[in-house]
Amino acid sequence: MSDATLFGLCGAALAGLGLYGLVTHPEPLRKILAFNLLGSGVFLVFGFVSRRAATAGVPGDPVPQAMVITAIVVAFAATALAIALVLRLLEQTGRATLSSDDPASATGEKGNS
Amino acid sequence: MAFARDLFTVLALVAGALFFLAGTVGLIRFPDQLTRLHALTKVDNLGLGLVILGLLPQADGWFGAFKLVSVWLLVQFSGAVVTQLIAGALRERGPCA
Amino acid sequence: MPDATTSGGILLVLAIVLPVVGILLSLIAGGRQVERIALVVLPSNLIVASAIFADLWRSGRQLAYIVGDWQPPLGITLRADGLSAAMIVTTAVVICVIGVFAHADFDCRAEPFETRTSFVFWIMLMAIGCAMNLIFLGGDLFTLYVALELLTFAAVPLVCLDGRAETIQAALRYLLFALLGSILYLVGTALLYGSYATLDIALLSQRVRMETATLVAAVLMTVGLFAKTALFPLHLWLPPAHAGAPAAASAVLSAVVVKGSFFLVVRLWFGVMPGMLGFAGAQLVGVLGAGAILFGSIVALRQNRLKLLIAYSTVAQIGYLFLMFPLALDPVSETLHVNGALAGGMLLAMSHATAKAAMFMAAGLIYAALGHDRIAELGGAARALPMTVFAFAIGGVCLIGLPPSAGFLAKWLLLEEAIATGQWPWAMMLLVGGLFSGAYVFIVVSHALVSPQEPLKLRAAVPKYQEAAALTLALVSLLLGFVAFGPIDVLQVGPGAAMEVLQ
Amino acid sequence: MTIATFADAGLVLLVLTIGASTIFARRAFDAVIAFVVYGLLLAIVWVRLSAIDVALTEAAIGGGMTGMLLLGAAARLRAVEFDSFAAALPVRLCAGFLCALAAAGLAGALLLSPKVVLSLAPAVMENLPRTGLGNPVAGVLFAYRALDTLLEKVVLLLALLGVWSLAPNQAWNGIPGLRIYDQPNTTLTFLAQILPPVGIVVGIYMCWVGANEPGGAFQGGTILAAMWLLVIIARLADAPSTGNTWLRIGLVFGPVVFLSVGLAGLVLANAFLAYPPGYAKPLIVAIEVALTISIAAALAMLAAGPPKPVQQQ
Repeated sequence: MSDATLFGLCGAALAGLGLYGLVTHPEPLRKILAFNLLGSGVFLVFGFVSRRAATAGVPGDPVPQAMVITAIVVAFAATALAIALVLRLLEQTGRATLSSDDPASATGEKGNS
Repeated sequence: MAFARDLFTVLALVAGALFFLAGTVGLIRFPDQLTRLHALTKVDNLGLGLVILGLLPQADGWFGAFKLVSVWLLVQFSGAVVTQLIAGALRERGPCA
Repeated sequence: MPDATTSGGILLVLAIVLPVVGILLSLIAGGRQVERIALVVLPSNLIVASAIFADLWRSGRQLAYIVGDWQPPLGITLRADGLSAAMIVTTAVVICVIGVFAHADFDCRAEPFETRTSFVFWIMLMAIGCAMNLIFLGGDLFTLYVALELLTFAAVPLVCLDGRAETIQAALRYLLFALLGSILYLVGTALLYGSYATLDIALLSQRVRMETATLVAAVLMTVGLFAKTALFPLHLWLPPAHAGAPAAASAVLSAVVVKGSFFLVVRLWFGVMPGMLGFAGAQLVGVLGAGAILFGSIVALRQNRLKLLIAYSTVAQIGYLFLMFPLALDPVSETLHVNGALAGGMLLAMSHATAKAAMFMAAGLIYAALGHDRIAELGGAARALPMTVFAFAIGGVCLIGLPPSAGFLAKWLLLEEAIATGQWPWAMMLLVGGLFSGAYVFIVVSHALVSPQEPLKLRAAVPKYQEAAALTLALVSLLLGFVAFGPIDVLQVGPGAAMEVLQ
Repeated sequence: MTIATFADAGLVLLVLTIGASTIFARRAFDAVIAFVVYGLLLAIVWVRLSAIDVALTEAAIGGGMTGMLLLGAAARLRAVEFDSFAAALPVRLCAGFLCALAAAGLAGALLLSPKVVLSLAPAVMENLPRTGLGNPVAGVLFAYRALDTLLEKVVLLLALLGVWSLAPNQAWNGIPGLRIYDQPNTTLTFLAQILPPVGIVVGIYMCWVGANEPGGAFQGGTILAAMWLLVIIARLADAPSTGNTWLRIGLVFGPVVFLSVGLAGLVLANAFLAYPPGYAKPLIVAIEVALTISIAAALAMLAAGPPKPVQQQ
């Protein structure tokens, strides 16, 4: 197994872990953390793609690397926005949950059941 | 000559790694925060110092060596400050368990 | 055959650069100038969009522009085919009219200093215009990822513009869904790049083969885009987000933003891998669409607040858009092909964009005038705000799909295809969905037509131009049914032209 | 099997363990600490994948800046008792199964990907002389896929505007509330006096070498942003008001230069975002310098959060 494959599989596992955290954690901060884990796993898949293309003289395909740099910056921006939302929610309500106690979505859920 | 240089590097890196190991054991095993901090600073100081020292002969010219030493100095500096800050925060919170 | 920049190609660059210039300029010029900048940028955007459409219609060939003179696969190409041209014009019209409507709520010159809501609203409106144009024109899957992120970051702040706690919660939930969607899309692009060393749509469609990696990529990307489009059962974020936003923002979110990720689903399956979906996949997408129609409609019927009813109706209407997948599948070759179903689906998207924007605007006006939007207490609204209720009703007619609206034509095209391929369940679904839409529109309009026991006291006067804006979009949606013979031609011509380029 | 493979396997195990602990840690604060460590380890993984540019970005943004943001949030949220109603066991099992399925699908896709490896690396290297750059990643970011990079800057600005939009109405154009210490802390002040000169030199160096070696506007900008935040946190200088003209100009400076060069390409070269032959490298370096300023401002302001109402003291 090449090093690229090893890290690629690691990325797949991390993505799975992150996905699990994003889906099951009720706490928004933990969801944001999980999203970052999921993101870094996906970036490692790009790393796998880049490294697999290594030939003599070129350590890897630079195109996926450039894409990962773009995506890391976007993920940071997303994290900053999400955290700002969580903290604003905390400021206003004294708690930070996604559980719907607001009338808007509560009506929706009632209609569902 | 090349062999002596590599040997020096290997020895210094192994010694540095030993300090890291000791520091990590200390971080996990020591009873309270202050002694743990103590263990950590030793790692930063000596462990990293030995690693850098070992890498110096392999450095890419003078500029490379300068960058390596700068890394060590920066880690020293920020390590010292952060340790201070953590210790200060511990003291504010009262006697630690 | 390598791509080449076509004669009208520079229009494609303009469509993306113009809003970007507007955004950058707004940040420097400061809040009091923002609306003025937007009111220059949005109509210019409409002109550019119309020029793209006209060029395409005249020449019958797709437009292309090679950015930076770097040929794909190394560089990025912008392309406009029939689908993009039709969608880009619709979007530009809707955003433009929303801009007119929003003047009342986000007047930058009403205060002596920059205000938060107007500054953010106008910049985000331009950003949504930019992101949608990029989604329609982008010829590279990673560029489209950037476009999706642009759309997300422009849309989320609009959800919680008024700063109430429940809207912030809705925005957070929306953001998390959207981020999950983009990251799933992104991993798909990684896998596709790994297999074919290009993300250019035209090149990919030539190279793509039935393989594990490609299949996994396609599934992940599609699920991600479904989450962003709020297709049942990934719709949970939509109703609170769309119903809680200010009226102009709700209109742009519900009418425009969800179409972005929907369009990418269409691009992916019709443009990149038409042979991959297969019979089972197409049926599954159709089932999800049907689930959305049933669920969205039934829940909409049980709402007692107007904005929530409209938001749930969006959930249902999104389901409709996906019914075209089983109907566009050629039963023999099991390939998605360009037929009446695709034209019908896209026409439905255009019709929904205009009608839904009109309905949210009308709901916003009713809310502003009455001080509430409880459906049971709407009595007298029709007398007080005749133009607004009329706009709502016409929008409803388009959703139901009564002639001569665009909705009717779109459903007719879909129905024709369903009958031609003998897919009776989907034909039934189309009719049932229409009945449901009829029911919830009827509930609202009948309440609005009732005379109240005591004369209705209006809380605030509603500017006539706002009512006119809502009515304009409703009429556009209605009239789309008459002029649609034009756009339908282009819809058919465009992808055909795209095919020529591929061969 | 070489020693390097064993070391890589160990690294992967470590990354997976720490990654898992960010998900399964009991307290959010512990999870965030684990995440910061995870970010640094990930940078090593990227070095092992020979993607030094990505390693620098990951260490600076993924680990450093994101870690700082998350730590700040976790510290504020620690005061709130979170009524922990974790999902029921069957739900978690079901979710776990589906996520494992997704991960397995992804892993399968990686393992079964075509044996013949296609890549753009040769094309990138072949065309690199036309850009005058020595760093292929910079070539992709600023020449071949310049449109993506330009628009991503717009994404960053929109995200910042989104963060600002969460301020209360009366606080609009106020000062971002990055208050950690009530009183200036002498130790921190000392750090904030000594470190920034060094950091600024390193940041500029990073940006400068980016044309030919790993580094560039993102990495350099992040270091500059970190230095600015340090000065703000140590209260040596206040954050600027979000309406500050210089701040606004700094934020759009990079994208404006980028866009102007791109539009000039319509006239001077033969396409949007094309560079006139022979002038590609100086233009790209100019764009990188301008972007470094904008990225530094945007990242620092993103981390500083929305403006706060003025407090009467």
